[in-house]
Amino acid sequence: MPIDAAAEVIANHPLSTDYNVLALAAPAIAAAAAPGQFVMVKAGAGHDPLLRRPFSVFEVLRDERGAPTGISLLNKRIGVSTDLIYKAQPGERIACLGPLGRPFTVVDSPTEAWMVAGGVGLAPFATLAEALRARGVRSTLFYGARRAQELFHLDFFRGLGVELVLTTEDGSLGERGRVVTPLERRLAAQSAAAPVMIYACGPEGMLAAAATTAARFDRPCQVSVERIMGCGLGGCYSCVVRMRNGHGGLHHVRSCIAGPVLPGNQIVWD
Amino acid sequence: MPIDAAAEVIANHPLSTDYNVLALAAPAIAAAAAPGQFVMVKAGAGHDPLLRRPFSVFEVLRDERGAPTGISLLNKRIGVSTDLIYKAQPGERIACLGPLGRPFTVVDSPTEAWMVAGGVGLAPFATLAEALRARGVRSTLFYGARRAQELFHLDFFRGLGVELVLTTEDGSLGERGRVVTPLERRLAAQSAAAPVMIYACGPEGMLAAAATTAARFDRPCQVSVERIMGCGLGGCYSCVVRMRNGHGGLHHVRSCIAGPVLPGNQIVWD
Amino acid sequence: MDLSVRIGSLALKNPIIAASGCFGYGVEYADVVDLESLGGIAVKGLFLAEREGHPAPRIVETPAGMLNAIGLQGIGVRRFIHEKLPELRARKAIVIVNICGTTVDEYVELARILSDAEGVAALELNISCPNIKEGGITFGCSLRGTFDVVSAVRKVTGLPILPKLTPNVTDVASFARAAEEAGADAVSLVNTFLAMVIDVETRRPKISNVVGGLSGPAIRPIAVRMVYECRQAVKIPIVGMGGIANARDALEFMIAGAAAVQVGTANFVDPFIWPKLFGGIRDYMQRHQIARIADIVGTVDTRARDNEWISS
Amino acid sequence: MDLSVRIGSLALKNPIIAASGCFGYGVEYADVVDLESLGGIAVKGLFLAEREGHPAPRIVETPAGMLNAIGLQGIGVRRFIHEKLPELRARKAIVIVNICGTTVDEYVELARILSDAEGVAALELNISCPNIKEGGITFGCSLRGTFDVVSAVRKVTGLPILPKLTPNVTDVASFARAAEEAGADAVSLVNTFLAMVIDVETRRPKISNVVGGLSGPAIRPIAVRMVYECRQAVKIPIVGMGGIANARDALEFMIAGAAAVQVGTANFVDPFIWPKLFGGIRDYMQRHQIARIADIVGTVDTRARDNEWISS
Ligand SMILES: Cc1cc2nc3c(=O)[nH]c(=O)nc-3n(C[C@H](O)[C@H](O)[C@H](O)COP(=O)(O)OP(=O)(O)OC[C@H]3O[C@@H](n4cnc5c(N)ncnc54)[C@H](O)[C@@H]3O)c2cc1C
Ligand SMILES: Cc1cc2nc3c(=O)[nH]c(=O)nc-3n(C[C@H](O)[C@H](O)[C@H](O)COP(=O)(O)OP(=O)(O)OC[C@H]3O[C@@H](n4cnc5c(N)ncnc54)[C@H](O)[C@@H]3O)c2cc1C
Ligand SMILES: Cc1cc2nc3c(=O)[nH]c(=O)nc-3n(C[C@H](O)[C@H](O)[C@H](O)COP(=O)(O)O)c2cc1C
Ligand SMILES: Cc1cc2nc3c(=O)[nH]c(=O)nc-3n(C[C@H](O)[C@H](O)[C@H](O)COP(=O)(O)O)c2cc1C
Ligand code: FES
Ligand code: FES
Repeated sequence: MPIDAAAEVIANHPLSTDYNVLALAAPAIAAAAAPGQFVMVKAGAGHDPLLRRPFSVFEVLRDERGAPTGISLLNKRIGVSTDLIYKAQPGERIACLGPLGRPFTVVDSPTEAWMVAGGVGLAPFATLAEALRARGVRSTLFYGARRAQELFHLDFFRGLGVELVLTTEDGSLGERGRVVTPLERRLAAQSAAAPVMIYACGPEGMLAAAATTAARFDRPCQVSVERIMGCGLGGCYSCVVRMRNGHGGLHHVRSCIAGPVLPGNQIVWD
Repeated sequence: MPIDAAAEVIANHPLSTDYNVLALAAPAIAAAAAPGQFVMVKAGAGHDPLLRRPFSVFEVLRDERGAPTGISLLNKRIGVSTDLIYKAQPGERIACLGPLGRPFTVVDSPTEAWMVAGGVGLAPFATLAEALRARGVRSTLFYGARRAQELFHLDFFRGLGVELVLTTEDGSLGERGRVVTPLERRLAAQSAAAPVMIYACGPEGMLAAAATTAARFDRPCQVSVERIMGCGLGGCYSCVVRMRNGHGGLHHVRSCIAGPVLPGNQIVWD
Repeated sequence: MDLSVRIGSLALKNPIIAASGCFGYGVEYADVVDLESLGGIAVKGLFLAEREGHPAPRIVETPAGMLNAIGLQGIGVRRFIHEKLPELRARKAIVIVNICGTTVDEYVELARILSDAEGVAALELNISCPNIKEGGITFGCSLRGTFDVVSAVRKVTGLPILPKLTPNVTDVASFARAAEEAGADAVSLVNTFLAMVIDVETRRPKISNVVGGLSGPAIRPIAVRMVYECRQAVKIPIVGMGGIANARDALEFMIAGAAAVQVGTANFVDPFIWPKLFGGIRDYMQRHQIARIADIVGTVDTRARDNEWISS
Repeated sequence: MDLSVRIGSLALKNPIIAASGCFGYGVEYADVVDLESLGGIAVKGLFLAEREGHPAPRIVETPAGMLNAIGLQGIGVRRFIHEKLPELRARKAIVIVNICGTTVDEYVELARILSDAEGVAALELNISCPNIKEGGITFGCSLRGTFDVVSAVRKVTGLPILPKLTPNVTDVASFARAAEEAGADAVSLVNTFLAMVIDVETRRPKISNVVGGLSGPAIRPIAVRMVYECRQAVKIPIVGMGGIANARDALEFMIAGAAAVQVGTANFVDPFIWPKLFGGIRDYMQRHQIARIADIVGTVDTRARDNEWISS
């Protein structure tokens, strides 16, 4: 059962002129959230903006004793709500409904985990990396952004023992180009017998490329899709993804309840 | 020519759970404002609320050398915009258009000035009292509110040598009842030969009573009317007041440009 | 305090109904709200057959509103009866089934099937969906079409029937009258307004279906006016909706003439809105010493204040 | 960059016109904006006679919109010509006179009088004001009425005529067609939506006239859809409006099919909006390498993305 918290803003850390991390006091949501789940956030009072927006749970915040106290969001401003979240002040209250959606299925050792993140698609991987670490799963993060200054929280992942493979579009850090290129190279190099689970989150084009590449090498791939969501609870049917069923038929599934994490090989990419 | 300032909030002084004084940096508006003029304020970003709201210029703020730096608003929260103004934080910017409207006509000595204020209708009288003081006009403020805690800035007026006649509805300070009662008593006591100008601002019922009483004693009365205003510039025709013209005819005048200060004896009270 | 209302033969424990298409099949919300506490649930519009609807993007936010073109994705009436109705029944929900066809016969067939199902309280005839090519709104935009669908369904069912009217017409009251004459128990209004949003950067529509239906607070003043007009035109009850976001808005529709109301878009913004609505209505009744909420229906006081006059 | 557009024989230096009733007689804004810089000014609706309009309250804010029932208070056409037109002329404003009558003859008489006046660029026929009892919208809600007013005015004037259409109809495109057939040079749309707001505490309407006209961003998606529909239906230019609040919105209407646009409610929110609109359009043209703004009119790309499909 999701909780609607009038979450107090605890802190707002700007990361760049576009990105920030917003810490929210929401213990019940924090306690229930699994890696890959999201919250529906209502930015601003009144009717402008009107609808909530979906955000991945980025970090689960904890007190000294390890008890969950809240969550943070990794926010990239692209419009009205993300702009308000970028500017939110400590003390403000923001309605936050969650946790919602189907989380990642966390693999066990000896399966390796390869996470593929594009831009703000990094968000669900902080908690996933922690869960993988807890299970002793060997993990790699393929992480691409526009430029070096937009590759965030690298030390956090390093601290968890996650191997980092970085790319930037301008070549300012890591390999120049798209993040799926090193993924593909690594897949080609990997023995087919060694089990690997691929997790992907990022722009649609990147997801399609990651899922297609994984399928080509016969690897399972869990992708976290991004659709415009009206409700987050299965009520509006706005967030559909076109998928293949077993018999070659196509159907629309609601990514807010059947996802956001979906099997990459069943999605029909446009 | 009115100025539209993206005025920074300098300070927000709460006076009660309903009232506050908001100080705004707006030197050009401050320099041009005359007593009784107003500004159109856009609270909040976006379309909720959509329209600006009219507010009297309460104080003209000045630097050490006396140069105007901004204005303050005396705000009473009754709805969405006044609520946002109540909660505004220093550093925020609020669009503020003004100064607008026809100001009070300031009398000269030996005419006495009697100001009649109901509740937040006090707002235009701070600057008027200063202007009267500068001209050496003997001034009295008849000021009524619901209770003692809602009679504000009394020391300010005392400091300008203004005589105070206070009323509260609950009798907690001054006379119990409506502010027009002592006004009427004072008019009855005053010699008909001694010139008096009455200024009134407050709820419609109080304005009607003040204007009618003044007329009964053959005294001029400048009332500042309050209408819902769409534009403040004469463009929308929303703010009309029904008035009598010289020949017994009735017409609708736009209180934003013909007023807000209007001759009380020409207004048709409903 | 008595919150109960009647819509013809249908007795509701309170006047707040979840609007069709905005509350899934009801079961999606069983975790969030006690389904039995609602006046009723109008489930997502059903066709005879399953439908996949339009491709994403299907919605876009607009000023104080949203545009949608879901295209009536749905599981079809038979799967609904087998997969959803039992749970709704078990949870004691008052189920209003919203049905949609492309021909009069399809509406009749749907009504027949649903009349035999256990746990259906009423049928809402969706003759006003702007998002499909045939049927639906074409009936709702023609007086004859409205009359035909309603009278044909009337012949085959004893369930209360509520045609749902479109606001995309010149004179909505005449449609309420046609529905009344054809034997409707009540009318629901309004469905969404046909509308469009273009992305100026790409010069393409923001939703895949090009046009869609506008809902939310933006449309409320128009919807209230339409309820008010229909209240003058017909004797049957009116179920009002369009942009209700709090108890005040619900009361506004009732005072304008609605015997009950539906809440759609606001449930997306706040799925915990339902108890807040009940509470707000109770507060209002207390403040105004109203014992029965049904007593406020249609009580708007429109005595003319001397309206137009000419200067002399 | 070329911002000029044509509305039939009327050449405008840019596509941004101040909407009728939202800019007074123009002269009120001479301090705030250079009147000559505007594409045009549609002045407040004029009758033959002076009118005092409705009592206050005349407006109420609604979600992302406003409701008004001014009741066409105005100084009448003769005082307009003597008291306002000379100043407008002196300031080189392009003046579009919005006229309103209760009979066809009154429109004809107004058109005659204004055709003889110096400094009138075009006539906008207001057959869509929802706030007066006779005339106005009754013509606008009838195809016959629309045709009759337009063709009668056509006979007596050489000025460009723009009937202003109401959105309160089922099929706005048919009204555009009727106007075109009757000889209109262009159509303006939309006027306001008939709407109502009730104060639930007093159970009285919030504005004195009970119902009024809804304008502002709330209605924009509906207005854009109507412009798009009319663009398919007629060859004459369309002047689009309804909720434009920035350059993006203006461009949206043009891409949907408007040759020029009007801005009403947004001028109340920000009377300094005009240079911002011009600047925003210029930025867009630069960004998209568009040399002539007229080239974007009606260029919305609605190629179907495979729309409806059924699961197999
Ligand atoms: C499950 C899920 C998890 C998400 N997690 C995060 C996260 O952790 N951090 C983060 O910054 N963002 C995340 N997003 C994306 C985020 O929801 C959107 O950026 C946000 O809704 C934009 O809102 P806005 O009001 O700022 O933009 P708007 O003003 O609504 O829109 C601005 C522009 O962006 C487009 N747009 C709006 N929403 C989306 C969308 N969902 N996908 C693509 N384009 C869109 C609009 O069409 C418009 O052109 C997630 C989305 C989903 C579905
Ligand atoms: C010339 C002028 C000067 C003013 N000066 C001040 C001032 O110095 N300080 C101050 O606090 N207020 C002042 N007011 C009143 C102020 O403009 C309103 O309180 C404000 O517009 C309310 O906005 P809102 O968004 O908070 O209320 P809304 O949410 O818009 O409305 C709340 C309720 O109040 C009613 N209402 C809204 N505006 C008015 C109004 N103008 N008169 C009566 N009822 C209204 C509405 O109908 C509604 O029922 C002045 C008004 C005028 C015309
Ligand atoms: C996403 C969405 C889907 C809808 N689907 C249906 C539907 O299937 N059948 C129907 O009659 N109305 C449907 N509607 C219309 C609503 O039931 C309601 O009439 C309309 O949204 C206005 O109410 P609101 O402003 O409270 O949402 C839908 C509305 C939305 C927003
Ligand atoms: C206060 C007000 C007065 C109006 N008066 C007129 C009028 O006299 N004649 C007319 O044709 N339209 C009138 N309109 C309609 C506007 O010209 C315009 O069609 C409508 O407001 C939609 O545009 P907007 O959303 O930009 O305001 C008026 C609108 C408002 C808000
Ligand atoms: S977001 Fe509403 S159904 Fe998925
Ligand atoms: S407020 Fe618009 S004319 Fe006075």
